[in-house]
Amino acid sequence: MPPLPKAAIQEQFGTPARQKEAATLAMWVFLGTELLIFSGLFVAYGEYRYTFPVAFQMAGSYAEHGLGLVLTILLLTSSFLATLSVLAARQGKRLATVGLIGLTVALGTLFMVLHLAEWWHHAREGALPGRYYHFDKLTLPGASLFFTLFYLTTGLHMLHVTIGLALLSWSALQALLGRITAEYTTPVEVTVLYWHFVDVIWTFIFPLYYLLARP
Amino acid sequence: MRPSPLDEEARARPNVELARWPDVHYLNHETSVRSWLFTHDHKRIGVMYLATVGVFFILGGIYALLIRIQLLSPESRFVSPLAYNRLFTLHGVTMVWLFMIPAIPSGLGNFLYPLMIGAKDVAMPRLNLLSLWIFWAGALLTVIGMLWGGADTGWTFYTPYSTTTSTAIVPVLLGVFVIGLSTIATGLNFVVTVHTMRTPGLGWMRLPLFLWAIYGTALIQLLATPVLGLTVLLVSIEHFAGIGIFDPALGGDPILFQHLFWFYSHPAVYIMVLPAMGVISEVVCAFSRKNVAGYRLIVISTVGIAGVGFFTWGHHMFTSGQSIPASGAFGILSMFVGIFTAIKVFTWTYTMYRGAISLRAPMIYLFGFLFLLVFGGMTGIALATTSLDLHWQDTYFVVAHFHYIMVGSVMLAFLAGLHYWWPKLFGKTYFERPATSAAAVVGFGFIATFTPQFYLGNMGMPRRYAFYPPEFQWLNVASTGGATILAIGILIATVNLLVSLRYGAIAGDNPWGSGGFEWMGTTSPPAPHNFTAPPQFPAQPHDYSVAPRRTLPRASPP
Amino acid sequence: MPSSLTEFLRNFLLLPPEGSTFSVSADRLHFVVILTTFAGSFGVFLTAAIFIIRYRQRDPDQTTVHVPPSRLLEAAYIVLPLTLFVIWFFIGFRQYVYTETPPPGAMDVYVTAKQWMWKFTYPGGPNSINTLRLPVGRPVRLLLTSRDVIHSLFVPELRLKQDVLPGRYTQTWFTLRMPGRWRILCTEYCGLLHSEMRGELVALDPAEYEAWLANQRQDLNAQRDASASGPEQQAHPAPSLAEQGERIAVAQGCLACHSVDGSRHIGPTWLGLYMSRVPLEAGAFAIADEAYLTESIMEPDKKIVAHFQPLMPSYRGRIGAAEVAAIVEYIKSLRTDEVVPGSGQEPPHAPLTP
Amino acid sequence: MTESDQHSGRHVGPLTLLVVWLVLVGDAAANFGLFHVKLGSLQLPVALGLATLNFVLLLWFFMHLAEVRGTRRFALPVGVLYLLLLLALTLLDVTTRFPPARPNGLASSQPEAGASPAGSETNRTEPGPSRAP
Repeated sequence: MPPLPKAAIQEQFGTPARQKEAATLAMWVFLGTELLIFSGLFVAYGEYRYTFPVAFQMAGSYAEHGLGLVLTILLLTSSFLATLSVLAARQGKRLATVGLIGLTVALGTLFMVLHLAEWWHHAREGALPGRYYHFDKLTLPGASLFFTLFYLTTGLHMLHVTIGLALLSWSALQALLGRITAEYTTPVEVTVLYWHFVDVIWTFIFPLYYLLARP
Repeated sequence: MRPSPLDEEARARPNVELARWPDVHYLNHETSVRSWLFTHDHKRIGVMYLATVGVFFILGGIYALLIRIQLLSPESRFVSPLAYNRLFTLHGVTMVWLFMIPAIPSGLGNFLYPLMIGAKDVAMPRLNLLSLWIFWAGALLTVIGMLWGGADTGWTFYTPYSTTTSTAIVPVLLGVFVIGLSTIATGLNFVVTVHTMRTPGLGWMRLPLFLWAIYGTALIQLLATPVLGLTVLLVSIEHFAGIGIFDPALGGDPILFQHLFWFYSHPAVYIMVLPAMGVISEVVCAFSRKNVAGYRLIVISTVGIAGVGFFTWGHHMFTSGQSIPASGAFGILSMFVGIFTAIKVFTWTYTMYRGAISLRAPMIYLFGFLFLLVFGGMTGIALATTSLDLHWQDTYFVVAHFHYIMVGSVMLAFLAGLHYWWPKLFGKTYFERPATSAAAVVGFGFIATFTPQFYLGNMGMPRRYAFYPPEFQWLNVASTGGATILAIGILIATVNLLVSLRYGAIAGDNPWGSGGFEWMGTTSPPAPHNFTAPPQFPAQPHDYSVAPRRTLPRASPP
Repeated sequence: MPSSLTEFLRNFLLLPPEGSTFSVSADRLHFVVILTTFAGSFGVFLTAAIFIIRYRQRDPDQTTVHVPPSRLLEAAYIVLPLTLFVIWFFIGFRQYVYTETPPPGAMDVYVTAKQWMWKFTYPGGPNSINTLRLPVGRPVRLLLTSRDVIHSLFVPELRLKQDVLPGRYTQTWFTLRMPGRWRILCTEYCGLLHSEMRGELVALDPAEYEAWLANQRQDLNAQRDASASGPEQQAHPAPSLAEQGERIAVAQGCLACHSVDGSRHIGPTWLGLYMSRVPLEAGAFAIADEAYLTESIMEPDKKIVAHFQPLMPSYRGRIGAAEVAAIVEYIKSLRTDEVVPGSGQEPPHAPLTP
Repeated sequence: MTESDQHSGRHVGPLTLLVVWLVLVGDAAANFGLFHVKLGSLQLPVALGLATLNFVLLLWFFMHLAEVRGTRRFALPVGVLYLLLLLALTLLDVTTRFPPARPNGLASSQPEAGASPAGSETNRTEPGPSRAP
């Protein structure tokens, strides 16, 4: 086995396999925790959709359905490229790894831009959360809650996207600097796991917030 | 050196040796402030946690005494109603998030669990240090927020009061959020460490029970804390921006807040109590010199509490307007979680059977703990009996109940653990006489403080009352009297421990002759990297079929 | 349980007098549970104490053998407490369902809480602040709502409490068993003067209660006479909530669209509307209870009655909870015989008119 | 120790990933397409069902759950389980409350709920056809 990069093994670990196991386990457990951060918003969605079924469906009908599909495909594709980057890293293909992560970051950034444009569009129409709500096409009680939850959920999701982009850029840098080898891929694997999680959350945001038709 | 009786005893017994002070240990190998603040050593981090929670415990106790002084008379003007409301919020927030949640897992746990699994450190030492810093930041934010403008909502932050109050609640909520991040980091570290860092051959069913308790706690921390984090953020946003998520005027549901809050805060009780139970499992074995009766049952009940404890949160909401079927579901689930605690209590008691019990200070704390846990736990079952809760909900009965089960058991177990592991932490033994008397005074004082409150609850005195009808006065006076005794007991115990740091006898590696893994293979205080060679642990922790190696404490300075 | 024993236990546990029928049954369970608690905790404590003395350490290096408890013992200490707990749960839950489910025909009192006072509204008038007078021996349902934050109504003698929520209603009910004057306490922390938010429940003999009610209505009447300016204004009988509702309905223009004589107008008629089965669009039905009526005032577009146009504006923010309650009471009073559901049965929530 | 053999399971190759990616995109598109078909009360379950399919595919192939062993395999599913239980128990309360005890007070009871104000039937239908346009 070629020598590992400096600082790759920390002294408390006996073997690199152990260390990699610990790192990926930590990320998996952390993702379980992250999921529960979103849980409150999903529960609120469940309750308020039950309580205001008409308002929610009416409000949902003003969502950007088509854009929702585009955003979904963007994230799915970026996830696909991210997985390929892991395969490339495991085979020690440095440039392929960097390039694939770069593409992932590009798609993620496009996602953010489009998503923020959508926010801007809703905000201009007055579909703002809570007491700022003045969307005159829809005055049913409960409609403002739909948009409150929309901003909160997608906002929290966007925060995760931002963190994911930062992590991906960092691991691309690591790969570029040659700190990622076929034997030591942990940074790439772990950040890509995180990036998939962003996609996992979006998988449910898409039908809940973009696929609501008028009753 | 002339031979002392100690020397003779050490010579007479094959497994006994005189205490020695290690030349290099984790306290003296580096001494600069920087070496403490930037350490990756789990032991130093644990000690810093202990010091921090110790300070907050004393602060929280002072707030409690101020509350008790206010309640000495029905229309007391000792503090204003606003100040009183802030005071009990301060007391609750400090005790829950700054003392009870971190005390045993982050303090004692951090110090001990790598020792117990034979590891050099935790899996992610930098994250461990980061969690301590985050905890300090959160604690600072909370304390500043409380002192500067101070929230007056109680530690439960019920909406819509919390979203409309004019006091500065946002810093406190954010402080709690930040502390939550620290809790998650600690829990993550524990889980990963137990999974990946056990010394070769140390299987799951050989782990010391304290470790199992910490592991269960970590699981709860990981699954519950994020929900609290989101909820307090939502309340903060609601408070300054009015997004309507819990605001009835905008269609929001205040009961939803209660669901989310108790989804964290009920398991949070187990975050506090499970580690306490872990300490007790260790202490009862060490001072009865017995293997625990029913290791498997304790493990099952630990995991059971961690798993089922989540789904009982609605028993805090029987009177809140929650639906009847939901109350029924939460009621029956609460009964099932009660059984896990019962299993533990019976197992500990049975462990003493045919043991060799020495009545040291930790053991006296343990007896207080047993009484408080059983009485507090059974009153918990009583409170979960839906129809009875209609009378007791939000009265002093509830206050007394959760002080018994949560505060009392955590405090006594924490003190028991602190005394038991004090030699391991600092290499010194505390003074036995004052420690045992302090233990007795603390136990008695605690019962004297909170038993009158059970009666107050039966009479119908609601909690969070700055003024109260005069017929409740005599019991309130009794309770304040008890609190004074309790404070004296804690003072004696604290002074004793602190004085022993300088004047205590050198403990040696294993002054108790304990069969716990943490006493084997390390010196007291432990070496900077714990083990010089991979430790050889016995097949089971707490095996007293042969006497474990024991050191005789001796008085000479190091 | 013999009554002398229950009396002793009640005094021993410092429980207040048993003011309601529910409190009697709740106390029985209370005694059993608490006595078991005492027995359990002292049992464990004493067993431990006996073990300390019997098995005290004789040598610091004493060895012991591992004594695992037998399977039977282990099973016993799982099954026995669990059985107890589950039995308590079922008894307690039965009582809970009982006390959360008001009987039909219970007398309704509306409770409005705000920081830091209680307001009680009797459907037939009058209102009162902080004092709730109720007759002994008659089921009473409280319909509670709050105008600001969460409060909780607690009367220790009734062994009952119910949170009072803003923007929605909760309910509880009880039957008083003896006359008395008892404290009403707020038990959900509600801010600065939470501890001062106290009221009084005055349990009266039915005759006394009726006399008080009549007296109150006369007073109200007299007040209104005194304030009446027009000479043509006659002394009405008591201005019940329904009558207030009628005046509000006129003032708000409700009657421009809704008739009270059964004729079809822009909106559905109010005559016989209460508790009737209202056909909605697409073949669904709604029962026109208080909930539906209030909803239709606040959010008229939510459930449109079949063959009517969604024209009515929302009254959210234009009228308060008290006015809505009054209008609902007015609609309740517009009854025809044939629409009362459950023939031969007392209609639920009959307004309290003598 | 089984947890150490990271790659003892099957390896997922790039070709498989490509196929999975196509299925994922197709699934999302199908969800989008079905949304234009009026499914009424089936709309939510169908949409969530398709989303769950995507979730499982993402987890199993992209996140390499097929490859990992031991605890890592359970971490996220446990999170999902607790989320579902939180959701289920909260909704148990919300859907069975005394109707006026829902947000907006008396204003939001369901049509069938009026039969008895204390009624707590669980079989209330979701978005009924009975509402205003």
